[in-house]
Amino acid sequence: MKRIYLDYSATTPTHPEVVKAMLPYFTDVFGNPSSIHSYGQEAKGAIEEARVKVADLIGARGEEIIFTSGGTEADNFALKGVAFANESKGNHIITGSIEHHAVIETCKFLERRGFLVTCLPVDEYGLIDPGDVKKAITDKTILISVMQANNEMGTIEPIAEIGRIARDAGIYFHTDAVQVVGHIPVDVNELEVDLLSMSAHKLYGPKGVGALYIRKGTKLIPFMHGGDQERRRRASTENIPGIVGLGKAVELARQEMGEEAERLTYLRDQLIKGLLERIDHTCLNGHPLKRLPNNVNVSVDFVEGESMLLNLDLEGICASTGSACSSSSLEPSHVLLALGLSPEQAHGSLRFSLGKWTGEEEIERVLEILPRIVAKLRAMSPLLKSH
Amino acid sequence: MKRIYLDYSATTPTHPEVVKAMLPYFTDVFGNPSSIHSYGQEAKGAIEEARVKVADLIGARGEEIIFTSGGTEADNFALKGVAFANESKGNHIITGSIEHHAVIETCKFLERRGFLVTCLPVDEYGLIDPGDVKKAITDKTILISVMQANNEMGTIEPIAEIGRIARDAGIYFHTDAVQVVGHIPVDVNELEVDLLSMSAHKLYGPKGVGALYIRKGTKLIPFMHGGDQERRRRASTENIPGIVGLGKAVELARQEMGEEAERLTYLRDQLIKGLLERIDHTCLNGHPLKRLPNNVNVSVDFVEGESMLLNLDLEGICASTGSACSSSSLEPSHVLLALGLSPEQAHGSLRFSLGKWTGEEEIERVLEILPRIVAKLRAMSPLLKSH
Amino acid sequence: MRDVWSLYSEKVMEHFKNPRNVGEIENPDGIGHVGNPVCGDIMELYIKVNDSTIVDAKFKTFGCGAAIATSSMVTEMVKGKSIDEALEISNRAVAEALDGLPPIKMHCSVLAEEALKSAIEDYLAKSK
Amino acid sequence: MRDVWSLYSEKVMEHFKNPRNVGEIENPDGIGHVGNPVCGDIMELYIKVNDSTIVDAKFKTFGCGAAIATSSMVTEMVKGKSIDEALEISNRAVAEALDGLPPIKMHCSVLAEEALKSAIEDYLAKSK
Ligand SMILES: Cc1ncc(COP(=O)(O)O)c(C=O)c1O
Ligand SMILES: Cc1ncc(COP(=O)(O)O)c(C=O)c1O
Repeated sequence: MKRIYLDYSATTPTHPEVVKAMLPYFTDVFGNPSSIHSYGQEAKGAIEEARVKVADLIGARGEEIIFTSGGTEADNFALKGVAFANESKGNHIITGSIEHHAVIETCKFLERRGFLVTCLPVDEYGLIDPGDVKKAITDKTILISVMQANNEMGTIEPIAEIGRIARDAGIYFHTDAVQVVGHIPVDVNELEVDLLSMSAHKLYGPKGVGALYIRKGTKLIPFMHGGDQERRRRASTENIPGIVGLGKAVELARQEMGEEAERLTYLRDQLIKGLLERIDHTCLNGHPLKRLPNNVNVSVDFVEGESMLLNLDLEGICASTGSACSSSSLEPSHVLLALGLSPEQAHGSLRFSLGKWTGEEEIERVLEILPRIVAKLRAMSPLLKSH
Repeated sequence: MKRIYLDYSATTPTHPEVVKAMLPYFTDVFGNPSSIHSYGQEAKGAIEEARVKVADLIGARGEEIIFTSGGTEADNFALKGVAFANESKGNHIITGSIEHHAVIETCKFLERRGFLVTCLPVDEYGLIDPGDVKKAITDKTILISVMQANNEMGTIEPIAEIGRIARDAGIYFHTDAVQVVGHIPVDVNELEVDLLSMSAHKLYGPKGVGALYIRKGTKLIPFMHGGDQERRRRASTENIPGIVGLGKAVELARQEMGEEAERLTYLRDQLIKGLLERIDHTCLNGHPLKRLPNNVNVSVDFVEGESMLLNLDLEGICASTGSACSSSSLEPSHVLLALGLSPEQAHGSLRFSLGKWTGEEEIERVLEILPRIVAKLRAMSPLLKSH
Repeated sequence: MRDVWSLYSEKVMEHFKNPRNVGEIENPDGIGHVGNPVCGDIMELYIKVNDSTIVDAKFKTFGCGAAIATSSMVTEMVKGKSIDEALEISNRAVAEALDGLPPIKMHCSVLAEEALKSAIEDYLAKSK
Repeated sequence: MRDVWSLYSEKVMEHFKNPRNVGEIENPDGIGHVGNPVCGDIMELYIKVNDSTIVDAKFKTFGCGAAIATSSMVTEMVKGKSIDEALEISNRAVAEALDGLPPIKMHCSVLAEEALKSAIEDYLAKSK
């Protein structure tokens, strides 16, 4: 059975050309970039090339890009780095209620260390109101962090508007753009952000590498303490193959992004339309238009997400759910609850995220199979009769 | 010109078999281990296999191994994790003066956040006196961190003795074993350590991945905040190829370690003996016997390290120096100064670190070339006549 | 290649794919209704009792793979048992009959036990 | 393939490999001695002056590649210059003559300038 992967937002396969670009850096050009001998200097050259590629993609300068071990580290670095460096100015941080756990948990850590966090609500589509951000600002506010697009239901936030508010108030502004970079155009100057997180494995690069954009002049302390790497902003021997891989992934994304976003938007809308037509009592989560080109998230009433996922997997289709039956907390997705969904609806959510190797055939197959699965599960649902 | 790499302590090339083991995990088994579908579960299986291999190598249990992005993260995690989790018990940390920057800088960060750090001296060989550790303990001490072997001059510390003292006093004990794991046997129970750092790229694994051993029951908070990965101890999508690579590297190390350590010890002693014989006014840094099998560190009077390194590099030989002429601080190695060397001697140090692809031929070539380089540089040294 | 089988045992997947005793019993002698939507698992268990022996059992479940499999298993286990014997069925027994559950899913077996107990209590209360 | 050339310019490496004017001048008219062992760079610069013109210059240097190259370059630059012209030689000029230095190494060019100034001062003090 041919498997159909529709979980590109969780992680993407590494592009074969990216792997090819990385390979020499494992065994041949393997030096430590901090070494002054030739092995080291070759490695350093490769890193600097990748840095410029990443910077170019988002309208930044090379020196403003610091490589990290992924999106989570970039988020931790941005938030803790700014918070600890600007304590004398204030202790207040503003963020949203649908952020990734990397931001939420970091905020909780900072709260335990004396910071004050305001968590802004979102509307039914998951949109933050820039007006709310403005109202939340106090003279103690040192940082605003709002994600550019949500990983679960794909809503794209009004970052440029928030950026302008932050700029006017002289407050640092961070955005988690992990789901966006490489998929749709991102420009740090248009968005007026000071810090921006990205992660290679969401754009056909390798896992375990990411980057934080840090606008020149931004005051922040390191998160990873140690040696003098990355202009003393991030210690640890550089993951050269990973960084080269990110550089290559960014290069490919740049070439393909425009066409690919269009192609995926079409497929996305086909899938959404098909699902809503063929399965009754189903609704789309997230904004219908201000939405990542590859994200489909629906709630199917009366059935639970994991049981749909397992059935899909048995048919070779890989997707994900906001049901947290398999997580240790048992609570359904905080994102879907923030949109106002009931716990049952949140547990009954499915995310299909599309990518490079998704075509019409894959969409057709989901539309053929999911209705059957839902019918089977609804037949055993105790929720159905009560409606 | 065939290049001779003698900087294995800075980083090792990734073993071709390790690269081979990693490859399928980029493009085929690429799922996110948090996903319940088959792609995710396959990836999860690979991680758990690697975890057991790493645990086995150091006498630990799989659940006690948490994968990180390298040695620096493992050190940051251990120190910050224990410090922030045990503040209510005390705020005192004991460490040594020759630790890696990953430990030193993390301690400095913790000092700025209200912790008290005692930095113990070492003797002329770089050895910490366990008696000093005992004396430094107060009722506020929550953590002792002493590296197992020094990366610059190879001295192996009396970890088991310190471990016993820590255990008796009920204080957590961390060791940075980045230079040791995979090279000589390490057993966390013999050493009585609670936390132990390692890094894959020091043992022919890939850069950007490492691990922290955390003894069961150890109270520490996460360093990388976010998702529920790694039993909620370390967030971020797992670097599956990297982790698989570390597992493979550990597997190879286990098979080859015994013989390889013997072979390298022989070559090491040949190189030390040859250098001291052929170049006058030269001394060995570090302990002559309690020493990593692959470390040679000498100070050559009257000449500066970088200028020796560049000349060696021009002859195709890659080594390193404790001279920090090329670092931003300009201060020579804190490790060599802690041994009691003068700044000139520290600036005149060279480290040759041997490895898998080092043979007698390479040693011979260094012994042939370095004396010529030293003679040339001494001829232009203003320090020579004054002696 | 591994697949979902590595999350769940073969037995769990078998019961998940082909759950036994799905549905409701008309005029049941006892109904158990447990779970809550926040946790994402809701079970309804129906029993038919004859002469203190459970002669039939059926279920309806909203929940994950483990919730469906434990519902299926517990209804199988209970059929033909006396009320007293049925009360002895523990969540561990259900999990074991399924060749084990992932630790994170043990709460599903607890739910199955509770659903059974609740159905029996309902029966006992009605038959008083 | 890149190599150390990527750290230093070709010109720096050329002067490092074949430094000009190494050594001491017997009975020099001026000696400059600058630097300190903590920073790892010590330069000694000797000049021979005739009729207010520097007719010869030599150096001895303990230091990194850049320190050796700047010493070599500054002694080259100074030869044939008048004292006044020599005093105009800035560290930037030395670095530029070497096709630049990495930012972290600019202090070596400062040292070279200082060594020259100090040798000239020594000459001026002596010739007073
Ligand atoms: C929006 C968002 N932020 C952060 C992350 C974390 O990235 P990583 O897994 O590379 O640490 C992810 C994905 O996991 C994400 O989707
Ligand atoms: C003793 C020691 N600790 C920590 C580190 C840091 O490891 P990494 O470069 O993997 O972060 C190193 C090497 O760089 C080391 O030698």
